Amino acid sequence: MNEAVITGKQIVGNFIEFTCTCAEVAQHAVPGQFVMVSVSPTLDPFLNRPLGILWAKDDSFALLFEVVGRGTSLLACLEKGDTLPVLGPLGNGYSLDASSALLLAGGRGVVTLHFLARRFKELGIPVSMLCGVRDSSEIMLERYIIECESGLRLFCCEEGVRGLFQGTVVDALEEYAALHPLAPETVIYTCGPEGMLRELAMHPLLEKRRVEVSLEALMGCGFGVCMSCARKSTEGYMHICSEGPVCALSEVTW
Amino acid sequence: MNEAVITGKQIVGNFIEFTCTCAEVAQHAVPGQFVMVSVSPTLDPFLNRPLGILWAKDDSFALLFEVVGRGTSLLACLEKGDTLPVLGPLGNGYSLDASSALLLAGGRGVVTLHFLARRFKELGIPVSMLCGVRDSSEIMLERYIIECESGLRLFCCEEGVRGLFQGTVVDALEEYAALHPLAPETVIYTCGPEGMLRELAMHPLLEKRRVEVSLEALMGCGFGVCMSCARKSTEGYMHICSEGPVCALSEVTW
Amino acid sequence: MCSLRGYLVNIKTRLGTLELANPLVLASGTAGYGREIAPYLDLNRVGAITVKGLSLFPCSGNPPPRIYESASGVLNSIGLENKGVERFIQEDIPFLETLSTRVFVNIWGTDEHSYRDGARTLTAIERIDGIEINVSCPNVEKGGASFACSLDSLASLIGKLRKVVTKTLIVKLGPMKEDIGAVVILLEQLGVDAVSITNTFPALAVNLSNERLFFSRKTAGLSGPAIKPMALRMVYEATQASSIPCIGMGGISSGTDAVEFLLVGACAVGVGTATLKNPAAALEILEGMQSWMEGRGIERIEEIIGKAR
Amino acid sequence: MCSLRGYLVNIKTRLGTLELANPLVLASGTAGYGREIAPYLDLNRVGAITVKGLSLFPCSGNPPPRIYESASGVLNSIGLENKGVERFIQEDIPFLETLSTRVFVNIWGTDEHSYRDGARTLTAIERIDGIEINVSCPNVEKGGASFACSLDSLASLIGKLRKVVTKTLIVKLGPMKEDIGAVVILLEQLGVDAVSITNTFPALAVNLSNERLFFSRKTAGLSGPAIKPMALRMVYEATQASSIPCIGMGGISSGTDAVEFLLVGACAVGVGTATLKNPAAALEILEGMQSWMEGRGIERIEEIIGKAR
Ligand SMILES: Cc1cc2nc3c(=O)[nH]c(=O)nc-3n(C[C@H](O)[C@H](O)[C@H](O)COP(=O)(O)OP(=O)(O)OC[C@H]3O[C@@H](n4cnc5c(N)ncnc54)[C@H](O)[C@@H]3O)c2cc1C
Ligand SMILES: Cc1cc2nc3c(=O)[nH]c(=O)nc-3n(C[C@H](O)[C@H](O)[C@H](O)COP(=O)(O)OP(=O)(O)OC[C@H]3O[C@@H](n4cnc5c(N)ncnc54)[C@H](O)[C@@H]3O)c2cc1C
Ligand SMILES: Cc1cc2nc3c(=O)[nH]c(=O)nc-3n(C[C@H](O)[C@H](O)[C@H](O)COP(=O)(O)O)c2cc1C
Ligand SMILES: Cc1cc2nc3c(=O)[nH]c(=O)nc-3n(C[C@H](O)[C@H](O)[C@H](O)COP(=O)(O)O)c2cc1C
Ligand code: FES
Ligand code: FES
Repeated sequence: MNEAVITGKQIVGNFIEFTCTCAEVAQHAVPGQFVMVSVSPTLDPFLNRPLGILWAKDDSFALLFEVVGRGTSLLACLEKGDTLPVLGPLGNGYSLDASSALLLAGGRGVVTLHFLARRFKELGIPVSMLCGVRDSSEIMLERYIIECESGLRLFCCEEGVRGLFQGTVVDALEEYAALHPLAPETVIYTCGPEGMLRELAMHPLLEKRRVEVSLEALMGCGFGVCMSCARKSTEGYMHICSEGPVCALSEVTW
Repeated sequence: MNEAVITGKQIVGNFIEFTCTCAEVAQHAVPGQFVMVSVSPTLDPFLNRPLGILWAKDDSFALLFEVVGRGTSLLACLEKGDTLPVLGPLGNGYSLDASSALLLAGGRGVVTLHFLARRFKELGIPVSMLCGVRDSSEIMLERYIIECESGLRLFCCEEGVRGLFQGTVVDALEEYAALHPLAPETVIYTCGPEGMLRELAMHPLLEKRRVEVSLEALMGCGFGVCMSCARKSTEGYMHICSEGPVCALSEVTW
Repeated sequence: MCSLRGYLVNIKTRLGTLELANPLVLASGTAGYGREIAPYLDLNRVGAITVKGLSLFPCSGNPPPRIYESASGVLNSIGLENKGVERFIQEDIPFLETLSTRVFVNIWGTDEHSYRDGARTLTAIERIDGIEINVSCPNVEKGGASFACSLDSLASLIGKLRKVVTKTLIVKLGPMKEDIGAVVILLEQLGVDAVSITNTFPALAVNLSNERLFFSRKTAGLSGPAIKPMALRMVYEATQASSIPCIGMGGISSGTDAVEFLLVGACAVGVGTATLKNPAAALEILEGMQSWMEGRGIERIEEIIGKAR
Repeated sequence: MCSLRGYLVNIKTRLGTLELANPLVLASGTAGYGREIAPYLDLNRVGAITVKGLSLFPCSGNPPPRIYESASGVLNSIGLENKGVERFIQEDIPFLETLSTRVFVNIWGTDEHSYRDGARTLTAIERIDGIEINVSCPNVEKGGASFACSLDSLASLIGKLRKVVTKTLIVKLGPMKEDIGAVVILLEQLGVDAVSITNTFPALAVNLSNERLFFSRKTAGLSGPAIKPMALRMVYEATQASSIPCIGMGGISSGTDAVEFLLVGACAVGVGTATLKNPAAALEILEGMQSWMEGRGIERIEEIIGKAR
């Protein structure tokens, strides 16, 4: 475990963003990877929690997490200056060899795609980003969409919110593709709730395309020793922490 | 449980002093009583910890505790502004009907005797206070000796420290009694480590005198339901939380 | 508003023929004889109180230390200290008579006779609604644990007690050698009205400062949140095997913990160690349980009892 | 300085004739096959590594979800997923051959034959120092748990395995119906070299969001700090009943936890769930244990093994 020091805390609706200093994590992190975070110094809750890396630069990195249960509630109590034991970066990241990229984020799926978009921008690769949220309580996530020169950015919300496209990411994708047919070489990257991923997996627009997805699973260790994070794939079970979290959408079975 | 708000924190060597606001506790507390303090918002450690009341006034009270284990270490992390769930005041206090009093404190035993001395001072009852500590790491406890007009105050340390009486509280008591024979009506109040209490219980100077002692025991509940805090007494087992913590020294068996 | 909403959910429950206003039961050994906890908790608001395990004659219990804290749990070796049936009747029944809540008396003995004599005396007290037989205390040499060692000795004891107990008869089980399903089937056949599952788990602590065992009786009983997953399994298996009403307990410290026990088949829930931390825990758990049910639109508690299969 | 001081305490220990450089053993199922944990922990610094439970043929394990967190504990229902003996030998033995630490292989089968065939193949591999027989996994239908149900079936299985296993033979026990003292006496008589105590405890979790049982196989195994007091009791009773060497485990997460297991009679200690939280946990526990011993002026680990009585 490494000790990360929290250097910034921002409350973003029901999400918390921490900026942390920890060279070991920051210098090795690539988009799509995650860290295992210790949520309590006591023996309860015992296990670490997996959180995607929002960005990493020099000796710093950031996390953005939704407060959903015991562990994330405890994390939310930490303040600037506190130390956060973390293990990572873990798992494999998105591949960066696209010549143009379309990023489809649902809810907290924006975390790792934000990092990916930043990296593509640095690399000069054209990237478009569509991000969708369920309701108005999550519209602050809009700030994590990266503006790229050539690409489109679109934020949508299933609930009607003035000024926002109303619908899911899949709806937005359809609309977008109708106007700007997807170039054959565009690689799709996606991360989001199961329902959305499943819909994308069946979607004619993505058929026969290279689509990379970042998956979630309940995790025991996060580094490949416990086999807790199994998920059905085309070749039996895959282990999300070590064989993922990023994999080809075509490998996933539903 | 009541919610006390920490309004002041002071680090006193290996001890921490918290000033708290909580009318329910403060307004009912009498010297010798204690509170059960929740040390963690998680399920571990589960039980509350008993801590004596250092003083109480209006809506405020104070605690002074030694950091010795898991629970007190967690408590020590709390800061001004945090809330502390407490139950109390609990147990019976010292009797206040003395016409003159001699207080003998050993180590953290000073906590409840500090409160008692304050009360006696308010009541205009002459009080002398002898307090002893093991070594120089505890000499900051001297500040908890109350200066009374007519009474003596003496702080001693078993380890040689310049300017301090060298010896135990019992040594100091002997020295003191040699110079100022104890008036027959003087009531003795004591609180401290087992060894010291045991020595006092056998001491000829205290024979046939009214001596009140405040005892410690491992506690489950602190309010009389679990029978964890049993201690041998002249009448079988007594329960320190409900039949104590203050009792007559003569009731205790060793 | 909270309490008003509370009334929307019907939380009455039954143990055989006995109705409880709500499923929250104070477990034995953590609520004293009732009077001790009364200043901190309105006893009329819980479904039932179970008093500290009584024996025919007073028992002084084990020498201290009697309690040790483990990860999310507590080990106790109280040794069933109690004032005995007679003093309880004299000193505590008058107070209990002022209450409207259900009163269960937990009893134990060293042999069949002492169990039977204690039960006979207590069943004659009108105020007492149920008698809970502790056959599972790990903390005394002959605290009944032996009765749970074989189905035969258990059947013999409980058969005799069923004859003398005219009140609701509850048998309190703990971890046993025998298969829990077989045990509850037997108890149902013997006419027992309900079972309480579970008592504490046999455990041990070390005193690092003197490098010896912490408790003078070596082993002690583990309770608290640590044991909840094991208790849930036992309740599930017992209620799968028979339809005997079950008071589920073991580590309940929140409203959702209570809901979990109901979902696996308990029709009432006991709160023990959580009361040590917070004397009003049972009421907070009750409120938490109710608001969980309200949030789900559940109207009657029976809708969730045994639903998780 | 810390590591220099470390050498003052002699922490070598033995399991029968097998010497371990120190008593810290990575428990089965929480260290993968060795390669997975190697980037995070110097395997040459622990006393031994036990690899994930292997069966003769690969096993895909249970459907997810496979893990649930309880108070200070973890429930797992991995279902003994593993790559099978053959692939293990091909893929992992080469890596394990680069290590100097002891290697134990944990195995399980569905019947005596599959246990025996697995054991026979593995005992032929030079790099393997010990074979640990899992007769206590609660997570598979026929995961050997049935073998621990009666002394007869256990004796039959272990008797056969003792004949084929030429390496150190370890039997891994969990909570059982049989008295643990009787079991270890039997195992000693059968010539078993050591026992590992304990495996996980049968437990259950509820999924509140769909009001169903959380695991598809219903029950799962509880591990982690929550079970430590029960594991200590089992190790104490086993080492009181016989002199068979014992690897004590169950909830160890600190140096003093390890010391407690040694004090009650274990001569080595296993670290399981704590490794999930911190892959280097075993080494931190080792250091904590050593500094506790140094602080007490203990020179050899044997001075404390079994001292707490
Ligand atoms: C590789 C990976 C990356 C992730 N990145 C992020 C991120 O960047 N930001 C973010 O907000 N969340 C992320 N998650 C989800 C996050 O790990 C869970 O929300 C968190 O562990 C919940 O902890 P808790 O103690 O608050 O919830 P609990 O009280 O444990 O459970 C509350 C709810 O969260 C679900 N949950 C618990 N653990 C996980 C888990 N490991 N994965 C998914 N759901 C879980 C439970 O099923 C339950 O419904 C990621 C998960 C994975 C596997
Ligand atoms: C009525 C009463 C009043 C007290 N007042 C004070 C006070 O004003 N200031 C203060 O510093 N301490 C006081 N104590 C002692 C205090 O309760 C313990 O130091 C504290 O509970 C230790 O908690 P822990 O989790 O840090 O230690 P643990 O990790 O639980 O144990 C560390 C050590 O402390 C001892 N200990 C644990 N619990 C108790 C206990 N209930 N009583 C005595 N020793 C214990 C253990 O035996 C062990 O040696 C009082 C105790 C009682 C019973
Ligand atoms: C301090 C203490 C004393 C107990 N005394 C008794 C008792 O006298 N009789 C009994 O049947 N159970 C007794 N128990 C067991 C509890 O009633 C309960 O079955 C067990 O603790 C599990 O529930 P919990 O985890 O909610 O405490 C006692 C438990 C504790 C912690
Ligand atoms: C995720 C996980 C997988 C496990 N797999 C095995 C296994 O394959 N074989 C086995 O004998 N024990 C297995 N165990 C049990 C552990 O080896 C250990 O006996 C138990 O967890 C208690 O120790 P702990 O509390 O330190 O984890 C597993 C435990 C966990 C948590
Ligand atoms: S979480 Fe342990 S192997 Fe993936
Ligand atoms: S601590 Fe529970 S009765 Fe005293």
